[in-house]
Amino acid sequence: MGIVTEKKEDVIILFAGDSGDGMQLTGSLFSNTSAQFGNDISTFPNFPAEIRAPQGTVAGVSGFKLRFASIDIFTPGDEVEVMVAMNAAALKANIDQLKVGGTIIANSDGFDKKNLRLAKYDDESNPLLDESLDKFHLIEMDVTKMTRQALVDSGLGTKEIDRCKNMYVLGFLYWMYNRKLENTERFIREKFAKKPDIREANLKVLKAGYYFGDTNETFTTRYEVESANLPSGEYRSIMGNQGTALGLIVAAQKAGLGLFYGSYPITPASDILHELARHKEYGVKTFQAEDEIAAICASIGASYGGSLGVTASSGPGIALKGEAIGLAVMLELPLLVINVQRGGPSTGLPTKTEQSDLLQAMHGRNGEAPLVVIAPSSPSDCFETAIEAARISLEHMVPVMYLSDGFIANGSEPWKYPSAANIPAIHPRFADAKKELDGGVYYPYRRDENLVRSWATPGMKDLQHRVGGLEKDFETGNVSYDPENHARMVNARKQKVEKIADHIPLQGFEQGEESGELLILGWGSTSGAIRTAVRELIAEGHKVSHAQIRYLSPFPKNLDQVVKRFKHVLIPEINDGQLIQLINAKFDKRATPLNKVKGMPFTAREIKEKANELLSK
Amino acid sequence: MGIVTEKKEDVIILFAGDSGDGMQLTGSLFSNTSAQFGNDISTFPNFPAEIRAPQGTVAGVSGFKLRFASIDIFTPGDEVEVMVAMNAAALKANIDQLKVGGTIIANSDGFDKKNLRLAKYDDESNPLLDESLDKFHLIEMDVTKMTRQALVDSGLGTKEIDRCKNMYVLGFLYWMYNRKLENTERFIREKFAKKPDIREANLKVLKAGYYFGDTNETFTTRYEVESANLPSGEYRSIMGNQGTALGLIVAAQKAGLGLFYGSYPITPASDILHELARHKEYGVKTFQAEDEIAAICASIGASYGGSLGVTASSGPGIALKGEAIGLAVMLELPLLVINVQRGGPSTGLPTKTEQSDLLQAMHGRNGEAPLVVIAPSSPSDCFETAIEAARISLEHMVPVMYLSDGFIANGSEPWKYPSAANIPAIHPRFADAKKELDGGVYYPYRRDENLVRSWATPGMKDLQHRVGGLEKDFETGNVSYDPENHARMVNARKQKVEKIADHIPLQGFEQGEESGELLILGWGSTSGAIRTAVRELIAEGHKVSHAQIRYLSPFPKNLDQVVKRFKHVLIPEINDGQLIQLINAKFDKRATPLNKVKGMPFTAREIKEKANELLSK
Amino acid sequence: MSATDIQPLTAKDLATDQDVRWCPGCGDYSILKQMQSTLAEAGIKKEDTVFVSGIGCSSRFPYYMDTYGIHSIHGRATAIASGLKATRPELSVWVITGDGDALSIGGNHLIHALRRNFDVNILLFNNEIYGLTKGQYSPTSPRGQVTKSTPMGSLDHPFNPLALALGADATFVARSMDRDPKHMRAILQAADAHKGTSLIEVYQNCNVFNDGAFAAFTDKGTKASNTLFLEEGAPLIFGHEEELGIRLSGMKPEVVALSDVSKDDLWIHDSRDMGKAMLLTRMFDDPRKESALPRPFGVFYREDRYLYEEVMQEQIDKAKAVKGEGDLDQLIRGGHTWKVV
Amino acid sequence: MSATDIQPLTAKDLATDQDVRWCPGCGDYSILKQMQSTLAEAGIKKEDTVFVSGIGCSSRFPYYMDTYGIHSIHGRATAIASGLKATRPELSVWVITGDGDALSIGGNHLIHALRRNFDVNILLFNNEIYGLTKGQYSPTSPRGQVTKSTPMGSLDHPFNPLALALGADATFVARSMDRDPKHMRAILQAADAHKGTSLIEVYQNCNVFNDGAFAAFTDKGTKASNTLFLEEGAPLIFGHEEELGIRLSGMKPEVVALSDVSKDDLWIHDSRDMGKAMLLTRMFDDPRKESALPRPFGVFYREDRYLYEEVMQEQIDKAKAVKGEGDLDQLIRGGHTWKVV
Ligand SMILES: Cc1ncc(C[n+]2csc(CCOP(=O)(O)OP(=O)(O)O)c2C)c(N)n1
Ligand SMILES: Cc1ncc(C[n+]2csc(CCOP(=O)(O)OP(=O)(O)O)c2C)c(N)n1
Ligand code: SF4
Ligand code: SF4
Ligand SMILES: [Mg+2]
Ligand SMILES: [Mg+2]
Repeated sequence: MGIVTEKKEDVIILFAGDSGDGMQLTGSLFSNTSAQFGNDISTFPNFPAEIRAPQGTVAGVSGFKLRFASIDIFTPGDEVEVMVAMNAAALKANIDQLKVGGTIIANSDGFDKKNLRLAKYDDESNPLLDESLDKFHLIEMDVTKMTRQALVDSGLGTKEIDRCKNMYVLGFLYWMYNRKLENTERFIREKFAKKPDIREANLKVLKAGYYFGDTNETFTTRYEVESANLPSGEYRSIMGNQGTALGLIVAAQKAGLGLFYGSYPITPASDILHELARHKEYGVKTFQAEDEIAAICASIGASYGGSLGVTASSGPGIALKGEAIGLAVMLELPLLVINVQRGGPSTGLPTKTEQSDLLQAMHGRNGEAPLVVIAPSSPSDCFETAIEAARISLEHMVPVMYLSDGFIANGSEPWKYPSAANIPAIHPRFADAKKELDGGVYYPYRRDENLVRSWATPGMKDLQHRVGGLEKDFETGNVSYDPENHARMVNARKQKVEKIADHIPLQGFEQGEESGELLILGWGSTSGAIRTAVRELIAEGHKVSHAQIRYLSPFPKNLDQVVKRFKHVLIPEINDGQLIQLINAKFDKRATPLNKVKGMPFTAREIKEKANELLSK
Repeated sequence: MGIVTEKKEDVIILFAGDSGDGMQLTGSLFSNTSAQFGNDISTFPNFPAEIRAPQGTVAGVSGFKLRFASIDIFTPGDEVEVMVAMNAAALKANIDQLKVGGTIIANSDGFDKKNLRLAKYDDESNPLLDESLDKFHLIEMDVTKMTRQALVDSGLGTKEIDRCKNMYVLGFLYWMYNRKLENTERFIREKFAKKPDIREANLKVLKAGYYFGDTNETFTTRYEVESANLPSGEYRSIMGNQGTALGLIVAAQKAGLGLFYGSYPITPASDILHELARHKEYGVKTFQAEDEIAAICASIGASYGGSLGVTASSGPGIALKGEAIGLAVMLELPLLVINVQRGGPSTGLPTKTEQSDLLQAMHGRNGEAPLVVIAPSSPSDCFETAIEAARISLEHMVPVMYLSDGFIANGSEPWKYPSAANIPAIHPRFADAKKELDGGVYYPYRRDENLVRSWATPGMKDLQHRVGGLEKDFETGNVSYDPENHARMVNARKQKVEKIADHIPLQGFEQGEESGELLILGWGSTSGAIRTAVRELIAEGHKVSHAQIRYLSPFPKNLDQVVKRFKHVLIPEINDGQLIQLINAKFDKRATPLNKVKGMPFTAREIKEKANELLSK
Repeated sequence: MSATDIQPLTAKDLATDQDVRWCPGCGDYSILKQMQSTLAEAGIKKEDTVFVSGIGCSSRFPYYMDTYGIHSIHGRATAIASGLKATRPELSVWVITGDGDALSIGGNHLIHALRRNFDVNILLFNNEIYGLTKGQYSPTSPRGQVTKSTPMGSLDHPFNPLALALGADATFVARSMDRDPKHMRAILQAADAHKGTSLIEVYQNCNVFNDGAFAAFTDKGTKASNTLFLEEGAPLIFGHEEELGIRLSGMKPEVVALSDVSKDDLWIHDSRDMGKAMLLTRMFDDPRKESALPRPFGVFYREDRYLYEEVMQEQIDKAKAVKGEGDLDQLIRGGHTWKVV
Repeated sequence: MSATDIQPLTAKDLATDQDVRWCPGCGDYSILKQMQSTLAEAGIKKEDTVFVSGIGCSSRFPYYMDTYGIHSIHGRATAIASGLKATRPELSVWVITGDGDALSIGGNHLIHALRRNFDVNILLFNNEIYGLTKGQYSPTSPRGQVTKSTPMGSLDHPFNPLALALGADATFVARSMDRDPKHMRAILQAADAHKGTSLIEVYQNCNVFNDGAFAAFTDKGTKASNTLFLEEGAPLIFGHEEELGIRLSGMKPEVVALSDVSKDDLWIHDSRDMGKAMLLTRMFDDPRKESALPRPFGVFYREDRYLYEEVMQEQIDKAKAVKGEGDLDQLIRGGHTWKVV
């Protein structure tokens, strides 16, 4: 009996199981193999908020969503096509993401009485047995049993044996999607180089899963997802926090400066600290401070000393930095403040994503304290945007707030990475006694044509000076209570930020014409969902365009013109409407909000629906 | 030779001298006498930022501006008519406030070589001798010498004798303005009851100054400022911080609660702490915490315990409270956060006034964290507004941000104080086991028609429950990571604040019609200056109205209608344009900003000029 | 069966309907259990008891106690408890915190709470790691600890939490461990009995991110020789056969064998002697070190000092006695008024 | 005249063009003077010296030193100095702070700075009051102090700053006073010489809001009998005629007359003995008290410990040694790449 191979353009698999089942690893291995093969991919992990919520419970389910395609894609997608459910809780937690007719690969062993009870299935009815899954294609396999069989004479204990379960599922999926095992085999060999028995066990189970597909009569179709025609070049897969970390290291080196990263752990920002701490050979100094205030203050100290000072946090941790950010605004020193946004307010939803700190970034400190706000729009864009943030901060002597979020921070995508040589140098505005001294006196607050003051760091002879948080004289920087001087300084700090608009690109379009029926205007992590929606809308013949704002303060000079040229402007945000307040306050054009505050990213469908509603007006 | 008495409507005197010269006391004594006499008064002290800047220097000058009139007035006024200059620095620091033809009463002894040098008069030219003061009316008197003469045989040392100097000046001014001495004499007797020699000395010098006017031939005119026709009733003079403190005590008692005030000292908020600490007989508990974060957290603890929890700060101290304010938003507990705004950003201008924390109040924390924002508009209005803030917070279980500023906090005015009996009771939303329990279970986050939850405090039997900063279930208040629940709670917290608009007065007008050419829309301490300007504009026949917003979040329901009905809307703010951002973001009407960021309040003239500019359009 | 018809409180009565969400095997479970049984035994009133915590695994504690509770923000529990106790002196207030929550971000509030001496009990779950954020080193992690944020080992010289507490003039300082339920309960009772702020450091195993951090003190094999259990008025004795003791030579503690030294020459524990307490906190050797001194457990120090909430109330009573119950009209009127007719 | 043509640095050279804005008679003037002459003597390089302060009267200090300086925000100077020193180990970094700045809002940063041990010198101007904000009590104000915020007297049990510092594992702890210039300079030199974080508490008179707070220790008449000046290796002797000494009986210091007791039996000062240092910090009696112990001045404790900035750099050097100078392309490429053709 023959096996049909069916072509597919775009597949979404969800690996779901107990935190202990290794679904994150399984998912990333399949991602790498697919990426390597040439598919475009997009992934989105979804951890439980607790470290280890009770085994077998819904709260304990860990999921990894993988989308791979022969077309290019921008998000992990909406409806899942194939779902791996290692136990009952995993099924329960995710079943409503599965599309009708989708496939469930269920580990029957994970549906025993105990698991059903833990998953709180009422009167322990077993979904694998009743009709509740009829509208799906159910594949049951006793992964545990088959894994154990495969390893009977491996000499390993059951605990170790059971840890190989995920490889069985992975192997089977490789068969199902016509994938080669090499990649994963290489990984296993490297990872367990020092543990030959474990290594062999994993390899054996991986193959066992693959052959199970081959040998088992019941599977009559395999699928093939051809390679996408991505632009040719060298690729790697990158997560947002990783991209941010790498960008910071590159920026510091391109500026010829040391990198100092002062931070206090918090989800989801911590991984940037973890990543940077692994790269000390680049001269990176990471400092885990006693709290967020100490973290930013230490970074300010490092900046005063002539390093690229960076601090990062999330949620409540950013709120704590407000006072010190104000100091940095006053000192007019370079400083990067990274906010990996999460669900708020207060402690809120630490592991969920949100874009609700934009207005805090603009106004979250006392007094008139303008700064630069910039936001990356995808995992790989984090790299570029981090460098851009550092460039602005160092060349304009101004603190920059960088707004990432949990979605892109933990998401990953293939990245056609650049060569270091092609990344332009950054030119810090260092003081030079020869130029700066005027009659033997240094004027630390004299400004150049961009209203930027010079950066005199300790050790520079004859440039000794004192800075501080009290209002300062326009030239000498000495404390000044003079009313006119205050007005002048408030204005200078504002103008300095606004002048940066002369040094950033004009607002462009991701897709669509420069004018039309509808502009979908996004910022940050909504880019992928908007892009998918707009692509379809254009395909359907609508005059729709997509612009994604990276520079939120100052806005690109032409933004006013950009919004003017459309009948409707739709602003989707993962918050209750923040960018739209800035747009409505600044421009005469009235925009329409699309808000989602569920700790989850937009689906393309949600955006499309709202767009169609406006288009039909 | 006869002495003419000239009537005046409105006089502005500036008492200026060294921090040590007792000008603040002199000024307030004259104020009390005038108030007592029946004038309308308005005062504005202006201290140096340093505790005691070097004697004799401009930085060390302390000034007290007093305006008293037979018409009703709303500000300390613009140009000074009579200036007392106890030394050269005092003259130098304030001369440009004096109107042409104004009078200078100079203590010649304060213009010796030393004082001239300290005041940095170039090549020590003496302004009393050269022509620089020709356009003013200069009265020189050697106050020191005359004071010493008056006290030759008082048996006091020179140091003590010289401390009486200010009484001499005061006495002379009382003569000049036909004032009785009783009041001040009573004060002196009480103050120095235990120091008979000091008491007698002061009384003697006061009279000496008075008689000096009588006997000295050179003074041919005296002035008379008749009593204003203020509404009849009992009056006292009140400063803004004092009004706030009294309002808090009254509010707590009207709610039948204890008052807990957690605070960390900072200028200009500290005086509220000092005032409250003096009233322990009202059961007030003041707690000087280790920092602003501890202060607000202690107040949150007190609120959870069933007290009216209040915290206050200024400038950078408020920025530090952002995270904890977010917690209060999440806990939905009553809490008052008082911000006596000062010049920013960062440490800024601690002793100067500014309105630049409005947008911080709205957005200065992570996530979607709406709260109530309310602002008093004058020293006496602080009392009422503080009670109103407490009422909203206690009846709607929501944190309220109260935005005062340095100008009204330290300014004073006559206050026709109410009788306690006429202040309505406040009804906290306490839980009641009988009502609340549902099948024996308490649902701490169930809401009433105003979306207000009930307040169950420790000690209430069967209502034990846990609250926290993580997102909570809509009813049980247990931790919930459910996406729909999060959206629901974010919305509920917003709607709860918006519904408060049903429980506050509609926006009214201070002056003018409900529609016309120009609406001048203010908030907080700009009220007096706007009122003066508008009164004159109306008198000049313009269709101008004045509305002062007390409720900044939520806005009064009719605000949209109010702004719509005018051709122009002018928004004067002591900041770089903050209320106007809220108005422009929310309403289609485009308003015109008038901003001043000099650490100084508006003068009526500044507002009038801008208004005329718009009216001539 | 008690004679009265009120059922005596049991540990179960203090549990809530929430599933406990700590990792299987976490030391927190045992601490929760001891707390529930201790309070049940003490026959507390649920409604008069409040648990206040910050953020961290340990700080989830209040959700599992059927009393009033606040799971607040990171590091601020002590500050919140201060305001609560200042206004509600009659309540029994417990603060639950971790080594990061109390000693990193919350360090300042902790030391100020200790000096002020509200009658509050502070339980510091020390697992020498940031658990909730998945394993970064903490202010109590030994130098060189390899964690997510310190792949080459931590650089920080760690705090000695009890030495810090004494330096901050704490009035009750004790140490216990998750693995010794009986001792835990005894210490909880002692802390509860103390009038003033009690600080209890509990060695707690984080079996996911820092497993075995305290094995030397908790494991059967090594416990006896590495730990020293303090008993009031008793000599400092330890060891598998209680064969060893601590003697003070001048100001240096030294280990002696009871075979050569009589018990009367040993250091006698006196928890009211600040000098000795300071030395006890400094018995902080790494147990793996040669000739390491054993680690003390029990009540290191106790002192009677006025309660902040009491003197606060006294001033109010005094003000009322002197000026009389505050009258609002008098307040509003103030000192100086005048009539306009 | 020095042989070289470089003029030796004088105290004047370290002054700035800013008028000093402290109240006439403020103790801060003397401290500024001693600092300027000490640094001039040491022949520092102005451009390699940084003064970092928080907010307070004392924190105005940097404006008056012609070096680099940051007058930062309240309580955070130690944190800022940490970042500066971590990245610029070769600089000489001084922190200027007050009892409110360092011990109230800045308490946490202070204790963490002390345990981490950057090579930074911290000068704590203790005037037992908040000067700049016009006179509220501070964490060092004695209980009962009547101030603007405590008209009926303060309730707080004050910190013992040096005991707190030792509790935080500080490596250098000393005390001096504004009124003893010679001693001040000696202590400044010692702190500067110490490799690690030095904490110097300076008793400073705020003659406007807390005049005479330390009169008992600084006034001619009472100084000798109320103060004890510590000298390394020397017996603890004090009194107008140096007629009194301190002896340790067990762990209790007691005052003895040298007429009855020989110097050899006195407590000999050893600044490396933590136990003794702890007892010294506890010699903290109110001098007005009967039989009060004298208040010690000088270096209480010193310890040699690795510098944070050094081990931080070592890890970087080690990483470079093992992995080689970081190559950006390698960093960007990461572990796993593939080609798309
Ligand atoms: C303001 C703020 N900063 C940081 C965090 C992230 N965070 C939560 S718990 C924690 C530390 C947890 O360690 P510990 O206090 O020892 O508790 P444990 O989890 O080990 O019991 C951190 C850094 C936060 N929630 N809020
Ligand atoms: C965040 C913040 N909180 C409060 C203040 C107000 N403030 C300035 S200095 C100070 C305390 C000053 O006392 P201390 O540190 O002892 O210095 P001193 O003036 O006595 O030298 C306070 C509370 C501030 N500037 N910033
Ligand atoms: S992470 Fe550690 S401390 Fe947290 S629950 Fe798990 S085992 Fe316990
Ligand atoms: S207030 Fe006190 S500390 Fe401040 S400058 Fe004046 S005397 Fe010195
Ligand atoms: Mg911990
Ligand atoms: Mg002080």
